[in-house]
Amino acid sequence: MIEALSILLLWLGGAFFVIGTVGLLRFPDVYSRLHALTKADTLGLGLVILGLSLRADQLFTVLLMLFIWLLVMASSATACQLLARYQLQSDKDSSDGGK
Amino acid sequence: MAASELILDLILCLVLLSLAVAVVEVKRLYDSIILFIAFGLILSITWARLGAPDLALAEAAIGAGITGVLLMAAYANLAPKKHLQNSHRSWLAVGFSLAAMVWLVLSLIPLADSPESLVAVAEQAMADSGVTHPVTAVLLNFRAWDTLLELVVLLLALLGMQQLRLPSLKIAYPWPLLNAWGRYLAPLTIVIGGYLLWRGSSGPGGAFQSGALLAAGLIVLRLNHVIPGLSWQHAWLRCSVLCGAGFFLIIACLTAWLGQGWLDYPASYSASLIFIIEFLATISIAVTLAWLVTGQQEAAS
Amino acid sequence: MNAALVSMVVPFFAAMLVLMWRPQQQSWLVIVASIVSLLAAMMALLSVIDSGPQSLNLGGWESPLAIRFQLMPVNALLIVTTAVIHLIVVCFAASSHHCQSIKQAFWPLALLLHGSLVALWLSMDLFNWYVTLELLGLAAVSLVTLAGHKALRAALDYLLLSLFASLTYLLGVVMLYGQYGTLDIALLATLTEADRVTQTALLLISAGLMLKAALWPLHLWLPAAHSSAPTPVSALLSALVVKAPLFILWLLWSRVAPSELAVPMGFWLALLGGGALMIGGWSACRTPHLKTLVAYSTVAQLGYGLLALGLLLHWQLNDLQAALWLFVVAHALAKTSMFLAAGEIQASTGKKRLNSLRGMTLTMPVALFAFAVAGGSLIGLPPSGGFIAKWLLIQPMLIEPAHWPWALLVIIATLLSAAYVFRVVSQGFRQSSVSATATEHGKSAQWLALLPAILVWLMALFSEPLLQLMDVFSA
Amino acid sequence: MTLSLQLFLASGGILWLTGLYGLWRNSDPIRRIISLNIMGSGVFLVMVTLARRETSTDPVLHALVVTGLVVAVSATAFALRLAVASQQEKR
Repeated sequence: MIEALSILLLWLGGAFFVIGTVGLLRFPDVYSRLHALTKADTLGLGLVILGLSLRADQLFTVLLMLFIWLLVMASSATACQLLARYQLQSDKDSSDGGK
Repeated sequence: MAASELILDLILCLVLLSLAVAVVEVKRLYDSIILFIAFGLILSITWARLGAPDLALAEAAIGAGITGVLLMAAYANLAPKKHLQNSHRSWLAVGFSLAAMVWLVLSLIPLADSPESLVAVAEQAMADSGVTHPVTAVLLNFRAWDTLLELVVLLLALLGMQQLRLPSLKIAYPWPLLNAWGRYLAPLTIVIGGYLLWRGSSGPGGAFQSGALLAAGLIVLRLNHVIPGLSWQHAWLRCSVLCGAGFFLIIACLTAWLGQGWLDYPASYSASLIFIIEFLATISIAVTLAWLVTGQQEAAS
Repeated sequence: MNAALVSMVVPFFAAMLVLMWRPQQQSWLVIVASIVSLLAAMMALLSVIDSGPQSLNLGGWESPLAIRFQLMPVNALLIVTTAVIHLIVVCFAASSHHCQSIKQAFWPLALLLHGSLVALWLSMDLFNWYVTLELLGLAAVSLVTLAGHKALRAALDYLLLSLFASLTYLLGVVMLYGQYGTLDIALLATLTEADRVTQTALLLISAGLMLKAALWPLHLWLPAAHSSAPTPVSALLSALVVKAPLFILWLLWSRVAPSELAVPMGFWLALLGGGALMIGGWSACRTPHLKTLVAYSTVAQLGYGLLALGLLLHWQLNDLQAALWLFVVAHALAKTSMFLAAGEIQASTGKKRLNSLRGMTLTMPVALFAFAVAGGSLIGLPPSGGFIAKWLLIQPMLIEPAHWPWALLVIIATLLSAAYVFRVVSQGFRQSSVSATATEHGKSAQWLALLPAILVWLMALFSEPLLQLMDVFSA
Repeated sequence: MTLSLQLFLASGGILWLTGLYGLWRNSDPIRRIISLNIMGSGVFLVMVTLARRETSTDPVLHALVVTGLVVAVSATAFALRLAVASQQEKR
């Protein structure tokens, strides 16, 4: 039962990664691409880690993986913000330059 | 099982090779840099796949991380119009490479079946090495001389960079979010770096991985203007750059003078000696790498 | 052995001391360190003469695991040569008024270069050589960049080629390790067989080393890098740094390579050496710039080394080892003298071109004399060190009529080197309409430039013990 | 097992050559430095693969790769600085 659940979660996580990548490739502008990427990846990684936690035999491993997830979430959120702001800035600059 | 593993290996190799070809073939320099960073990450997965966790750590931190930052910094420092365009694809070069490929691959393939190595000798010597992780034992005991010289290589790269007298990296004022995250991240790198260093004696990890991680922490702090630019004027900075190689060299001389021979640690002290050397080497590596990335702060400012 | 270790460690420590402490007068510290290192090197040489080759396993581990140092007559001689040349060059840099601007960064880099060279001569381990070669490469490039903006392009090309060569070398080393499971030269010598992997590995290693040693036709980076470097640096690079890969190449082919591979390879190496002699000599006769001329002469003279190495392998004649290493030592001393003299002349006239030498017999007689004396050894005039080496090389060629074409090659090369040396000297004797500014200062620098040239002629006086030393080795 | 080892060995060789080709093909110094890094990765791949031929991995080769990586990153850092300095000079 647990085994099946874990496999399901892993598959789901993988699917989110694939969807995020498709979004990265298909969406038209930086903002929506970032949206697709960070959302899907955070969720995908979370699902994968959940799936792996079900298989772990030590609590320490689970905690370690949770910690990794937190780190990745925080840094991807920061990176996403930075990229979006940079894009906003350069959009503004180019429209100012146009006028 | 074997077939699925082979398919995984095949995919890894194909991804690696196509990324490498893309890196050298792609038109824009910027794309090339990004692809190279991706290449480094795939390579680090390959190391993990080939049973080399030490290298996976080192590659992710040094190969993809620090090299990526270095490339980006160099890209930012160059005037955009100065990027030379690729010359025309030379079919001569392609033809030569293909011919050389056949020759080289044919000479490499037989190596898979001739398992000549130092595994047995190294395993025998492990008991007297003072550590339980074989890679650390090789790096800091069996072939410690290589490691010492490698610290000198790092020092030389720093000296060479310094006297180019380049203007140091211009760093934009960071956004508050990055600033805040950086302040959390830096202590974390110290904790994780310390953990990696401590673990090096018994498992994957050690001075280089830990040093690279700490260097990353220093770079983040520098980008956030938390620490000032590094300058050769400060005695403690000079000290931290030199302490790894210097202490190592002193130990080497002391063992030759008082002990049994050059770099022959006395058996009862070898564990603690190795740890001290690793600790100092970590500091040197971290500061030197961070310095190499952020550049020299001129004394005049 | 311990003396050799001291000779290696002292420069490293002195470099760190200079970097850490940053004294105002660094030159004295560096000169003292060089003297100590030279004394230690001489003691090492004496101990080799007394008690024969010595071996040391670093860290006290068993042989295949440990890195091994070995002190033989050849590398003891090289360690002494390195120390002598470093001492002369640092004294020159301290006394020459034209070297003021480069000083601060020069001292630690020169010391690190010295230590790395000794480390390379002592080591007998393929991978350790990779690290020392990288050290040499980085130190050499940093030293070249001391010349300022105009040298950066040449320095970058030098660095990239040097890194490329290191990686080529490393791939070959890895293949040898994969095949035989050891990195030690002596152990490999007992194991190697003439199979495909070994052949490819040796070819890759040789290609890398030849590129680093600027052996023709892989020499294209050398003239630019060596001629644009500051004068003391040019002397160090031309005299010592390019010899390091040659040393490894020699050990590799004469010890490790099975004779089935070494004999045919020797022929090709000798042929390349001949090419270097011709093309290098010809380019030296054609170039309009003084320092470039000296740099091309290095390309040509390295051809002698390669010729001696190639013929040694091809004919399996161990006598030629003496010729090879005497060439290297004689060339190192002579080239130091030439570069220092040329650099001093160029700096005081402020012109790079050869025709600015007119009237130099009056204004800078000592420097020009040094150039001529050193040139005499390069040509091989008796009784100089260059003459002995050339005599040793040409002897086996003359014995057998089938070898006469090689002798002819050497004679043509001698004429070419005579041509480019006289090209410089004759300019100095020409009358000059504009009298160059006679400078009183810099006398000591000129005499220092003369010193190695005198040493190379003194080598002839000591030819007997030197040859005995080499015999000890080949026996 | 042997088959996948051969695969990795061949890939290492090809990576090395790809780097060589990139060095030949590109004239921009930064791209040449990247090509050199790819060459280095090829050599390291051969080394790590060779370390795996026996049941227990060869620590000596792994240690050599760590050394090689650090040497590579130092040289890359210096080369990049030099490239920037030499191009700034042209302006």
